[in-house]
Amino acid sequence: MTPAQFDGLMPIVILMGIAVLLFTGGHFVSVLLAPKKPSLLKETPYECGEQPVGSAWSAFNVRFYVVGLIFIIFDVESVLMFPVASIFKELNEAGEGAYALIIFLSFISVLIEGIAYCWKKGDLDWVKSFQVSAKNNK
Amino acid sequence: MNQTLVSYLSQYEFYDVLLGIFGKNEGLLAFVVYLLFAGAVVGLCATIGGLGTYAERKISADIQQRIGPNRVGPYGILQFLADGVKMITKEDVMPNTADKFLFYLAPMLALVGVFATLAVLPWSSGFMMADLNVGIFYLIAISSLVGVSVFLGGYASNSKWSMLGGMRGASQIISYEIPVTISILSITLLAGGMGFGTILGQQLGTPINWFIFHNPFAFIAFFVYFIGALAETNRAPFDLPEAESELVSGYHTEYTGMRFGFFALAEYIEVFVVCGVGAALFLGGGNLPFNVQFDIIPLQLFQVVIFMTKALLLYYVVIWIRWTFPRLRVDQLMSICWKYLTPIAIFNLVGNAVWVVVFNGKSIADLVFGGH
Amino acid sequence: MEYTVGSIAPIFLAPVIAFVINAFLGRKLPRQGDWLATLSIFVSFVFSAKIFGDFIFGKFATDYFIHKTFTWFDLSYGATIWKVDMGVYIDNMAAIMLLMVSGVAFLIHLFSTWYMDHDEKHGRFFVFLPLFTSAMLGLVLSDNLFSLFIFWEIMGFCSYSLIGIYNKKEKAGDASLKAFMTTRVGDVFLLLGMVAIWMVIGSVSYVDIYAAIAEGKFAGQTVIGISLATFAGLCIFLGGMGKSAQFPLHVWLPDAMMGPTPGSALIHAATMVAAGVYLALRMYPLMVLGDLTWFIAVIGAITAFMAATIALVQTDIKAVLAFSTISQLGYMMIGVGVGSYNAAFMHLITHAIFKACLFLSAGSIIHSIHEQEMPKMGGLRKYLPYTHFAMMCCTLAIAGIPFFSGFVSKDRILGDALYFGFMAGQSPLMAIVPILGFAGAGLTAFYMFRMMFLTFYGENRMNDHHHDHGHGHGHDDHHGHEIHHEHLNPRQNVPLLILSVFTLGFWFAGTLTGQSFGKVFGAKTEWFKILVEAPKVEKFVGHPRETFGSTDSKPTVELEHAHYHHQTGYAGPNPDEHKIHTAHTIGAILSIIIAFSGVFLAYLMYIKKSVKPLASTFSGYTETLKNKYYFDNLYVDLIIKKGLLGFNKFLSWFDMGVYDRFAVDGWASVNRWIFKAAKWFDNVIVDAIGVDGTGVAVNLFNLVLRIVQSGKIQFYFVMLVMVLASYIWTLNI
Amino acid sequence: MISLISYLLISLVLFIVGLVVMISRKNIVAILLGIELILNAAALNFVAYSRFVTNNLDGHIFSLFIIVVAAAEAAVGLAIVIRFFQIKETIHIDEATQLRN
Amino acid sequence: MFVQLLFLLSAVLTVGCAVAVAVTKNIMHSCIFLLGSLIGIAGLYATLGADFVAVTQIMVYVGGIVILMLFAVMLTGGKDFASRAQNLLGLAPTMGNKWTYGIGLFVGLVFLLTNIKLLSSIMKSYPEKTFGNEFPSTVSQIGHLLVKDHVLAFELSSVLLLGALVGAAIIARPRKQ
Repeated sequence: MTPAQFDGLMPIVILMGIAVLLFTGGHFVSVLLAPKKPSLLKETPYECGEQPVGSAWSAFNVRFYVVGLIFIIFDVESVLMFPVASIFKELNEAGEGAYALIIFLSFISVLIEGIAYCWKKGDLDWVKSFQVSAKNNK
Repeated sequence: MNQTLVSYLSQYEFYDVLLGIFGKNEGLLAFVVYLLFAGAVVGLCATIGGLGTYAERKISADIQQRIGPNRVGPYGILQFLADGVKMITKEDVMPNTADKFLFYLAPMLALVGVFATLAVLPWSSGFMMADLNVGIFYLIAISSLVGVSVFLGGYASNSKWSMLGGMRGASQIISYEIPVTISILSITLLAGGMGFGTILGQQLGTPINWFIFHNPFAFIAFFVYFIGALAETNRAPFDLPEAESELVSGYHTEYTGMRFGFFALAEYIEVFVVCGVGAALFLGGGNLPFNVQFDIIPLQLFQVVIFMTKALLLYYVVIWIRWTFPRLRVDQLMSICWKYLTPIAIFNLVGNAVWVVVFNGKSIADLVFGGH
Repeated sequence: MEYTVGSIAPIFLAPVIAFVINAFLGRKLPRQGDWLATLSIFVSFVFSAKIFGDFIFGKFATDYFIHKTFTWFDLSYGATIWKVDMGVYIDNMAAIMLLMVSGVAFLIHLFSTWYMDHDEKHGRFFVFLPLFTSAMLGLVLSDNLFSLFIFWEIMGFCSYSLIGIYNKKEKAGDASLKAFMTTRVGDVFLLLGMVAIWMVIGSVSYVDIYAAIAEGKFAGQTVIGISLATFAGLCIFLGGMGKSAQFPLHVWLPDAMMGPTPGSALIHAATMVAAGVYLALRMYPLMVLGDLTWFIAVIGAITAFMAATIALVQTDIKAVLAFSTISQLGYMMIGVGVGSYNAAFMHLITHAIFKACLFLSAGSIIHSIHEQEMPKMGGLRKYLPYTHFAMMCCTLAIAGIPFFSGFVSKDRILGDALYFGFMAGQSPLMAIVPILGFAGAGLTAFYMFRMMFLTFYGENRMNDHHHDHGHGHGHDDHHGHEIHHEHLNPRQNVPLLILSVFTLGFWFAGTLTGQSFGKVFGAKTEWFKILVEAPKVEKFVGHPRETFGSTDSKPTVELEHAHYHHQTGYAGPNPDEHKIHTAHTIGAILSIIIAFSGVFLAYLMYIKKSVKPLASTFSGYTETLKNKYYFDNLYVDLIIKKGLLGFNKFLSWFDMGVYDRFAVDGWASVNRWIFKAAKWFDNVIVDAIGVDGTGVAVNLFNLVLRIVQSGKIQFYFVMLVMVLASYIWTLNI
Repeated sequence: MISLISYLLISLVLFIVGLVVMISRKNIVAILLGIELILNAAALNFVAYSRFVTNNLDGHIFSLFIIVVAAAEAAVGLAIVIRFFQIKETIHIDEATQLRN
Repeated sequence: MFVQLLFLLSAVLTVGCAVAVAVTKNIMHSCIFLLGSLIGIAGLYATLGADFVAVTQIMVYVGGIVILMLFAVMLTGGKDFASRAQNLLGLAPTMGNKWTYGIGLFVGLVFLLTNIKLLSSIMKSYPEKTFGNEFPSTVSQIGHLLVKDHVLAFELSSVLLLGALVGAAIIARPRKQ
């Protein structure tokens, strides 16, 4: 990349800037135009008409975290696979297809191992772990 | 970086004229060109997003044998403008227990994440703002901002419904990112690059050269991608984060007025973007169905039309699915992602890799008709 | 000779492969894969033997070495070199060491297949044993401190795992933790020394360090006010002290006997504990440059003597062997310190062989009779004839009886120590090195024969005690009287017998006597002396590197006789030649006399029973010894904030320790008087005066410890940054 | 205008801020945030050096692996935090002073 | 010109958000500022021509780590959140006080001085280089490096991630009583 070629990154910044401007602009317009008549009832979180009890910011089920955990591992693995996948064809044309395939498959096999483990241990079953944790909470 | 909008335009004479007007300041001209084009794209997308709401109502009405919006403008087509005006003039209510900072920030993050993806969307072979080397990868990455914004929207409201919706939404979005990413990985592998230019360059010509018909695995990969994309954009039947019957309205229960509008806008644009990406990756994007030796601006516009047609067809399918299929349960949602889509996607990836090595990168069409 | 890495790599890789297979599939293999581990070590042995043959039997010159490197990472910039090369470095010493390690490891694996049979931890044992062996072989092969450190830590981990292999026993867990933590103290210093060297010369490769020494790159470099060579040498030696169980850090080795006996034989007797000595030998030029040799000698002497005294009163057969190991390691360190380079290395080898054999014999006994307390043995000679034979050979060797290997090596060390202490113009205080050395030698003969006599001779006492066991192996249902006569079992006895053959001195000395007459091998008779010598650092200046994959084709030169020299190990006439000769003669005579008198005393006490065992005479002192000089208590108490008591005991030991070399020689009356004086000193002076002062000191120390050991992680962050910053500021990078 | 030193200074600031966060915060999650900042500072240095000094892409590889390790570290670290919270009902770092119990 | 602008923007975003991470009282806000800082770093990578690393940064951190951290905050929020919610203006109990900040700043200062010393000595021996004019695509080069030079690290990283997955899943998994 020559410095001029960095200009290709310009649209990203411009679009992000447009997004921010649009948001603040729209917000500004709405402040100008919209009525402002606050009342306690309006400012209460909607809970189907009931008075909210306590804050919503309380400890959640660990289930969500386990999903996030599996996700991040797979995410990182796919990130590492991207450059290899990009040159896979090139390697194949250079006659190193078998080597690349072995590298690639051995990497994927570990990925499969991870999903197999989580599957076997029930981390992928939403309901089961809810039941387990419900027991846990008692 | 293979090509940018500016580098594409600079092969025409009128660009030099423009350069003269701007006093040979290439950077400034590039900025102006990008700004204009980005404005146009954003306007187009906002219109598409607005029309999306209209189309959604109209199509749902069709499916349910109703009439749908028909008061504002011919066939009610200006309904979205009326909705927009309503949103701007609506009172902006924020719960008093909310986290104000994050409450403001969440829709903005969604908007930023979605708008930033537009930078690499291939409208045509020339009209892409930036054909980054990491194009599709960049698109996946930056759109994950939406997941954060969904979570934050739910969190900042400090309402139980919102919170549940936000947690569900975030975990759904990140979960379905995996099969989508791995399907895209398959295409990267077939195309030998991540840039949209590279990917589209492999699918020139007749539909038989599209990647969806490249090999059986790619064919499956398209459906994995499409289902995953539905879930990633919180579309039905994966719209659990905003399931009305369970969670009132999910993570944007407490959002009103303009901020709700931005959430909705971001969502509709994102649906269009994933449809466009699906069209570009699997369905040949804006490629002309015939070979032409010359390149003129009208031809590019024709490509844009082709691209839009494909993307909007997919968009139609998305809406169609919404009004056809019932919503999933949370456990079904997770098991579809992790027990069906992800293994299938990995299987596709392995299959594609083996295919590339065994058949030396040739597609079925090449094998049958002896191309390349 | 044409050497490629291909003919070297299997030495290291074969056990690694066995480890991987056993670790993952061991349970599914027949016999849990023990045959695989043994086979893999045999492969290593075959390849090592080839290298050994090439190196030793004259194909290469005395200072030939194979050195192949590849760059692991390179942070050099400009003219500053900062890189780490990995590679293989084999010289004569490494070749000998390789053969010893792989050979002993093979025999121990073979023995273990018998010993660990039907043990619940059979499979796991054969996971860690090949891993350990590969790490040890890798350590010997490595050409730099960095990979040495990696293997060093792998060995530490294996040691930890094998000590704690019976993880149901709480004591085993504690012992493994203790071993790990104690050696860690040394390891930290080793790392520090390594970093210090790396900072200055930009490489931790042996050859680069040698070249830097020769070029004088260390001159003028200082760290916190002391010269860099001293600092780095000291740190590296402290690392070796941790691993080789030298004086203040020796406490882990006795506890390490909780593991299975063959594991102890391999790790805690033959190889791993010798790694510290090996490191000191490799870094010998640095030690000389840093003027640390006297320190090494003193530490070695203290260790040798102290461990020997403790071994006097131990009743557990493995404990006796453990302390004798510490003691012998002390001798090796004396050897390094007094400049007896090849004798120290020879002692490493001979000790590895006979101590492995001793441990295996002890394992054979323990496995046969399910008992390891010596007072409950006796008269086993007729039940276990082969074990008795092997163990007797080894005992003769370790005791320093002529014609056996221990005599050859230890005598040389002691001779040099004598020269070092009295004739080399060192400080008169250095006289304690030979004095403690010779005293320890006598004690060694005594306690080893005490062990032999208690175990194999006299009447069988097993039936007297069969109520209170507690030292069994978990399966103590059949006990005592059920021992059968031993038959020649290829897996039980053959390793012992093979090892016992190599306890003969002439294998190493080339002569029957270890002296300069009675040559066996003709011109190359003193092969050990010829082949093993301190590195001549000048040779390494500008030495060209060979890439890792290259074929090694240096010209092979005829063997030449190296001269046996002091302190520097460089060739050239030594003006003190005749003095050394005198010292050696005196040393030989002295050590023969001392050894035989030790044996004789043991005979009097335990066979004839004409002399009462000294334990009853010096009950107080015996108590101290039985508690191993309260070292464990000292460390434990300091750490758990009850330091006062331990410190007091430590002081009492300190007072008595000066005198206790008289304890064995029968100078009872004198000793008793002094002992009383010491006791008086202990009671009156220490308790009345010392307690207050030391109490305050200990409390202060505790205060610091309490703050440091708070467990608050953020405090650790702060400490980390501060130490890093201080390191950078003091080193003035 | 943009040179190696400017990147180094940014990474230095990041590192110091991360250090301050690590030391002064008492919330374990906040400490993990500090660690992320520090890791990023290191990764930025690698890429900057690979651009301005070594002129090859090894620095990129290094920072890729730093990101990989950071992900693994965050996953395990946060899992520990969650388990700790379930046991102790707090995520105050000073409660975490014992290896056992 | 644009590069400089992008650099400035990213640098300001990075440093500003990092400082905000340090001074914000609310852990959720800290996480979001961390997000900003990480995006800024991605921008810095982009100015260095490291497009793949930049996108990876966004992908892993924004899409993964930050969301994981937000989840973790939610999962551990209960008690501390409750006290914070009642006292929006006061210091949250776990976010440190002036003593801890004092120590932190002091250590930071020590580190700063140490680093300035190091930097000055490093900078002495480096000739300042200018931007190279050509910087070809990093993706294919990184791909080649990953399958050739760093193939062991590549494969081992998958094992590391598997280990992290298994370990963290075991730790975090809901337990049966």
